[in-house]
Amino acid sequence: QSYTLGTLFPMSGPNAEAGAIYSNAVDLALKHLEDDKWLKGKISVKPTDSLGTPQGGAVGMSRLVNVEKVPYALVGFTGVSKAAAPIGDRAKVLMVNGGAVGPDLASLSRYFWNIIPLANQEVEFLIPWLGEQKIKRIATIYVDDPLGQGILSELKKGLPGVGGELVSSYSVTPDLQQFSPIIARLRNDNPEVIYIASPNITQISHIIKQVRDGGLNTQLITYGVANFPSISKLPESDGLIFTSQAADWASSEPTMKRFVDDWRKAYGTEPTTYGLNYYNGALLYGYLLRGLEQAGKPATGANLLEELERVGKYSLAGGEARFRDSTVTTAMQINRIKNGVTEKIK
Amino acid sequence: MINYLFSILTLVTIYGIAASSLNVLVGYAGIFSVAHAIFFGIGAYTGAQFALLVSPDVVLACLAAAATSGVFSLLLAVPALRVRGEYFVAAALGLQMVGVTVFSEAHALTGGHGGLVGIPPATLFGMDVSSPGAFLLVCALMLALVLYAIRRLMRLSFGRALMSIRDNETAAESFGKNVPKLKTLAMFVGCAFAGVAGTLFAFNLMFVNVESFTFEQSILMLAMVVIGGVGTLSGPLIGAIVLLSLPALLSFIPFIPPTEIGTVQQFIYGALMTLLMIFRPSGIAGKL
Amino acid sequence: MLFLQLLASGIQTGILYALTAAGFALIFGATKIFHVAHGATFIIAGYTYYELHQLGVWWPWATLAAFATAIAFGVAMALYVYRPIQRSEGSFFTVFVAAFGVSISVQSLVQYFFGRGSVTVSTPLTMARETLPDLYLAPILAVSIVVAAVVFACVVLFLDRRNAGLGLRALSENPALLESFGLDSRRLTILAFVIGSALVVPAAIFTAVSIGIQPASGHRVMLISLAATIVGGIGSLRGAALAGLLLGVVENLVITVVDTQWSEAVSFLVLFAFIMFRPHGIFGMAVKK
Amino acid sequence: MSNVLLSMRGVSISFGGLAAVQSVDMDLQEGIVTALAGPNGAGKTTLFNLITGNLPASSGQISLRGKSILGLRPHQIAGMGIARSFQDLRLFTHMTVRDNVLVAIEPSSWLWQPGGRAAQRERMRRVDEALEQTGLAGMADSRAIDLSYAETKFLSLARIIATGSRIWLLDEPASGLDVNSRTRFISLLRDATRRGVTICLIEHNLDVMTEIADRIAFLDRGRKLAEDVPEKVLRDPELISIYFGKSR
Amino acid sequence: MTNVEVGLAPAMAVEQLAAGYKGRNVFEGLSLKLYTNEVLCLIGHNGAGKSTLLKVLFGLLPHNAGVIRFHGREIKPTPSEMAGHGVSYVPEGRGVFPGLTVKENFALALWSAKIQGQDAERRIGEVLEVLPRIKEFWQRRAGQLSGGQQQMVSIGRAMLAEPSILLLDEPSIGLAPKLFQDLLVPIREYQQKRAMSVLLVEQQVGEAFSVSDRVVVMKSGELIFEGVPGDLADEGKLMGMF
Ligand SMILES: Nc1ncnc2c1ncn2[C@@H]1O[C@H](COP(=O)(O)OP(=O)(O)OP(=O)(O)O)[C@@H](O)[C@H]1O
Ligand SMILES: Nc1ncnc2c1ncn2[C@@H]1O[C@H](COP(=O)(O)OP(=O)(O)OP(=O)(O)O)[C@@H](O)[C@H]1O
Ligand SMILES: [Mg+2]
Ligand SMILES: [Mg+2]
Repeated sequence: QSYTLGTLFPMSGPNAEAGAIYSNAVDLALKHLEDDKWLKGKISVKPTDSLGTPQGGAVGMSRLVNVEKVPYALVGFTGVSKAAAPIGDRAKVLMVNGGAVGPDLASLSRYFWNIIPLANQEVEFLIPWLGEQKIKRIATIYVDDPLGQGILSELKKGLPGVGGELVSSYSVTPDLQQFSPIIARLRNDNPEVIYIASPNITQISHIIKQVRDGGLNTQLITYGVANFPSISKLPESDGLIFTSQAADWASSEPTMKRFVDDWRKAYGTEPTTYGLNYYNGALLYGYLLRGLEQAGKPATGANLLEELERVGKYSLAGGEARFRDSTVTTAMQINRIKNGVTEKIK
Repeated sequence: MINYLFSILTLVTIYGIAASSLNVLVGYAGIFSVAHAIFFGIGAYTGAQFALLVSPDVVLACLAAAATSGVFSLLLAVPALRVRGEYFVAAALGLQMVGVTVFSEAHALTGGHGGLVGIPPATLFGMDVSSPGAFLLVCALMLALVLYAIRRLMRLSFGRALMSIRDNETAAESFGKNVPKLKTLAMFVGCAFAGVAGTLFAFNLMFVNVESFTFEQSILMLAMVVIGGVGTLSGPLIGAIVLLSLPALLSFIPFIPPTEIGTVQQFIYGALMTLLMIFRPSGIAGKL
Repeated sequence: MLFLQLLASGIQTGILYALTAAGFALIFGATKIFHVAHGATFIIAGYTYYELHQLGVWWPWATLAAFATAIAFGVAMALYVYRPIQRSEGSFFTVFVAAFGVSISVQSLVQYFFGRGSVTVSTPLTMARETLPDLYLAPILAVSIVVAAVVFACVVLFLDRRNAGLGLRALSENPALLESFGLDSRRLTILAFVIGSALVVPAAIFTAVSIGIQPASGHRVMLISLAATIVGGIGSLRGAALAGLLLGVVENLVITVVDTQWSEAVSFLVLFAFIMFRPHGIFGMAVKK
Repeated sequence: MSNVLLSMRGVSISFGGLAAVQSVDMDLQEGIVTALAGPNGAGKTTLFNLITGNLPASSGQISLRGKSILGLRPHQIAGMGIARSFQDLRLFTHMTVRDNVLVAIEPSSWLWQPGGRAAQRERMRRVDEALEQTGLAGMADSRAIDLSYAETKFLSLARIIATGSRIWLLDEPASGLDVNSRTRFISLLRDATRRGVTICLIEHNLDVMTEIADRIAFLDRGRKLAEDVPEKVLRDPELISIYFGKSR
Repeated sequence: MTNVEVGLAPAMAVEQLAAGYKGRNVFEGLSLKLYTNEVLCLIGHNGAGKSTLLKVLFGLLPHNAGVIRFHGREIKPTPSEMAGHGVSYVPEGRGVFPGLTVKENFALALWSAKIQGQDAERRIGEVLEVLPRIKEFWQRRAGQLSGGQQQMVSIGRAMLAEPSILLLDEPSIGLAPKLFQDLLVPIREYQQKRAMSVLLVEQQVGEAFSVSDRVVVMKSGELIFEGVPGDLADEGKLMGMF
């Protein structure tokens, strides 16, 4: 018996860094499943490059569905997910997203699930903390896409409730690299906090560096994307605060510990929540398959979905994950980067 | 497998239409447009909105899109009448860049970066044609129609007049050619066909957003025309086949480490583009 | 003050644009080759500097190495890509597509070997301080102004004094006739690529230092260079440099009046407007009928 | 005076400070060959450009059969029956010889074929005839860029013959031709005049001029200095000294 | 006839030369000598291969067989090398850079011949003496000049290098008859003064013969006649050769 797992990650182009991390996470999870002899059969990965674009996503998904005939696929990136979802839906392939956080991913299809809390959840969690810290003036630099819009509308909605105010918001194109004019204006706006909402990892690191170079020492805040090394390892990121799903790298919980230890060993870097999510995404597949094996059902997308909806909660790395309404609910936390190390502050 | 083949073939036909329509501008009229993705995009958005709001009938949506893209072609016709050659390339480039920004800001029409989702499955005279095979058939018919139309037009006086303008505008004028009118007309025809391709694209993906209409897309279409053979009927189609099947074929190469597949593919893709141009400068279908 | 601040950042951006645009303009002006792989030269120079810097090489050596790789790449393009195509009478677009293919390949090679993220060279030069009340300036601004001035002066002097400028202009008009004059059009082409490619090196290093570069940056470099070349007037080095500066300043100042997401598009609107109303650019000669 | 087809009165243009054509009066009479002679830079080509609408006259009047054509666009003027050739030929280099001629005679401003198949057949016949006359029938399918020098000259003439225009403006059509080709060329022009075509040609070659021209108009520094039958003009000592030299 | 000894050794000679385009030879087995201090007039029908021969001699076109000798020494010409040897070539058609001024066109020729400073001034002066009308449009863009004016500039610039061999391809095209005569006379004088060799390709046979020492006739890539101009005074005989 052998199973296939499709991945649809950007393996080239500006977001290829993400694709590489996601793939590593999947490899690690499959190795662990194998070491544990978890399944009767073996899972093999069918990687496809989504190029990070909708068209790439559609072509790649079509390939996964029609050539590789995978029943289960891990996807990432909002545009890619949106283009892939109808194809997977038609072919009844269970799709799991562990990277994109656009709020509109919650309702793409019955077969499309998010194993990552979406951005609005992160902002919801952040706002009370801002209130506690008595932070009043918030500015944001955002990309005008579903992610940015989601964050912006959550900020607008939530801030007044805790006595805060959105003093200014600057929308940028996703590939802008030069932020000095915006920084000049931000200095005039004099916010206490600048929230950065971009789907593009490279862009966020550009913003952080240029804000600091511009002599602006305002507190910067972003969402879970700061887990990527190219952001967290940036010297200018010192002091950066970001929300993310709860992930305690020092946890003694065995699944988590095994993930963290083996990640460090295998890749020589610190693990990230993205790695964690795709690790979990692959583990989830293993769990679902095991359920089907025990029930003697074939591994089809429809059966996998049924199994997921039936059980609804799994203990994955980082604790128990509940799956409802296409999305996972996990605990959240707020982190600060200090001397290149991420520490939990709430 | 067969469905995968269908999906690739569908893309080939769609890009075949787009590239052939670009060839009307580049190959016959000598208008060097690097903004074709914008018209492709206008067609895609129009088609998608038509399907969402009016009717999911492919043919009607294509007609609406063709008309819209055609009308917008005037945006490019204006500079085309004023400047030529590299200057026009730059004007088209400006339009391409501004167009992408407009696409991502006009939320009401385009859905911004989020794009338009939930495009209904295509129908044709009330029949559902959204299954891979049926849709491929529809696209292939469209392609045949477009190619036939282009072939006819280019064999008619219209095509010859365009080519004479391409070769020498002043001389064409002194043999009675109304250069502005002909160029505008060529632009209209080319862009309208691009609109048709855009609509099919939207129905095929059932999702459109601005990332499909970027400068890179314009270049891809241009590369199809040039690699296939500028000013030939079959060239753009050959170019579309080569450039679209290449990544698909490359993805079957076994020994590349999975994390580097994309990079290696891109490298080979770029290198092949260059090598083809060095060794077959007038394209695969072009005369040497 | 906001205005001055924006002006300063505009000049900083503008200088980068001016240098890359001047290189492109020189090559295009002289050889009529639409050198879209100019962006790749930029990336190669930037990464050479960055990698050597990471290895702890003293910056002048790293700079020299960046010059060497950039020039080598430019000349290789001229000899092994453009020349064969032009010899077989390939059209404008053949060159365009071939060069684009090279850009894609270079980008993926850099990704393969040096990673896909953005890299920056950290120096204290980029830290802005309050120079005047409410005006934050970084030393890099002064450095880049001086470097750009020196580089331009050298190039202009060289082109004028050695008659090379004249040769390049003649080359742009009719390389075959140049041969009839007994001049070697191949050598002049190479010269154009050498100077043009060298011009992007300071820009690449400044970008690596102040903004950070990534394999995909090449694209934008190429687009802006192209826009500036047209706005400045094809064939005019100083036009391209001035237009690059102008585009940088406009891009920065414009956000006082329009929403920020439009700031990049504004450069291209400027380009579009120029083509419509002053097609021969700032310094160019009238477009030939 | 017989039937004047094209008449110019006080036509002028200048480039910057240079008065390239200064208040020139000239008439082209039906069926008559007028040679336009004059030193280099006299303004001959410029005068053609003014007639065909490629350059805007700064003052003066140009009329065709009594109707003013000033300010019309080149393609409109061409449509009124004035055909021209260029000093640098300007062939449609990448089209075949046949298409070069065909495109010159097609009324082609719309997406459909004007006049249908019958009209097209008639046009093809005229094309073939023109190619036959100019001796290009054998290479109808080769591209213009592949022709030899003399052939390009003849093609440029074939385009004009086929249009059936009644007025031909030819800019140095025979320059660089060898003796044989020149003879053939002249006989083609003779045939045309016999059919009543009005020709104005710019020519430096005396043999050609004397053999074919009915009248010679002499231009210098933008001004018309003389216009008369060849015998008189060729004997004018002033013109000999500034233009013709010692040869005759 | 000052240099009789040198006069016997051809300045340039070709033996059994073959050359052409795209694998098709325009001529084969062509042999011709150009002596010092002579004007050799090369005539022939359109497409005979005259321009092709000049291009090969100046190194603009490679030859496929045979040898080219320069003062007895076998060479493989390239344009810059030929220019260095003191050979100047005036191409068929408009041999000027339209975007450059006349002055700049001249500067370019001087650069090619590596002539600078005082020397350059002197040579410009000499050429302007031969072609005084150039002064009228010295600062104008060559592209704005009339066809004939451009031709003058083209010839003028070729003479700047004080060539020992001048290759002229149909200089008469587009020139007024008087101007062409006016041009040939000083070229002839200049040639005799400096014992220069001139290879003149022309269709204006009458004018060309009046300044030529020797004539060769080319037909379809072959030399069918060699002699002195007087031999061909009879027009009928000439016509027969075409
Ligand atoms: N576009 C232009 N801009 C500026 N000056 C021009 C332009 N066209 C022509 N001239 C000038 O006008 C004058 C007349 O030029 P034209 O071409 O009419 O001469 P021509 O009589 O045809 O001479 P040729 O017999 O040498 O061809 C010349 O002095 C020329 O330099
Ligand atoms: N660039 C070229 N490519 C291909 N064939 C050419 C080329 N140039 C000339 N030919 C051909 O070579 C032959 C000789 O041409 P060449 O120009 O040498 O003739 P020519 O004697 O100078 O004639 P003319 O009096 O017309 O100038 C002709 O048949 C011509 O068609
Ligand atoms: Mg003229
Ligand atoms: Mg010749």
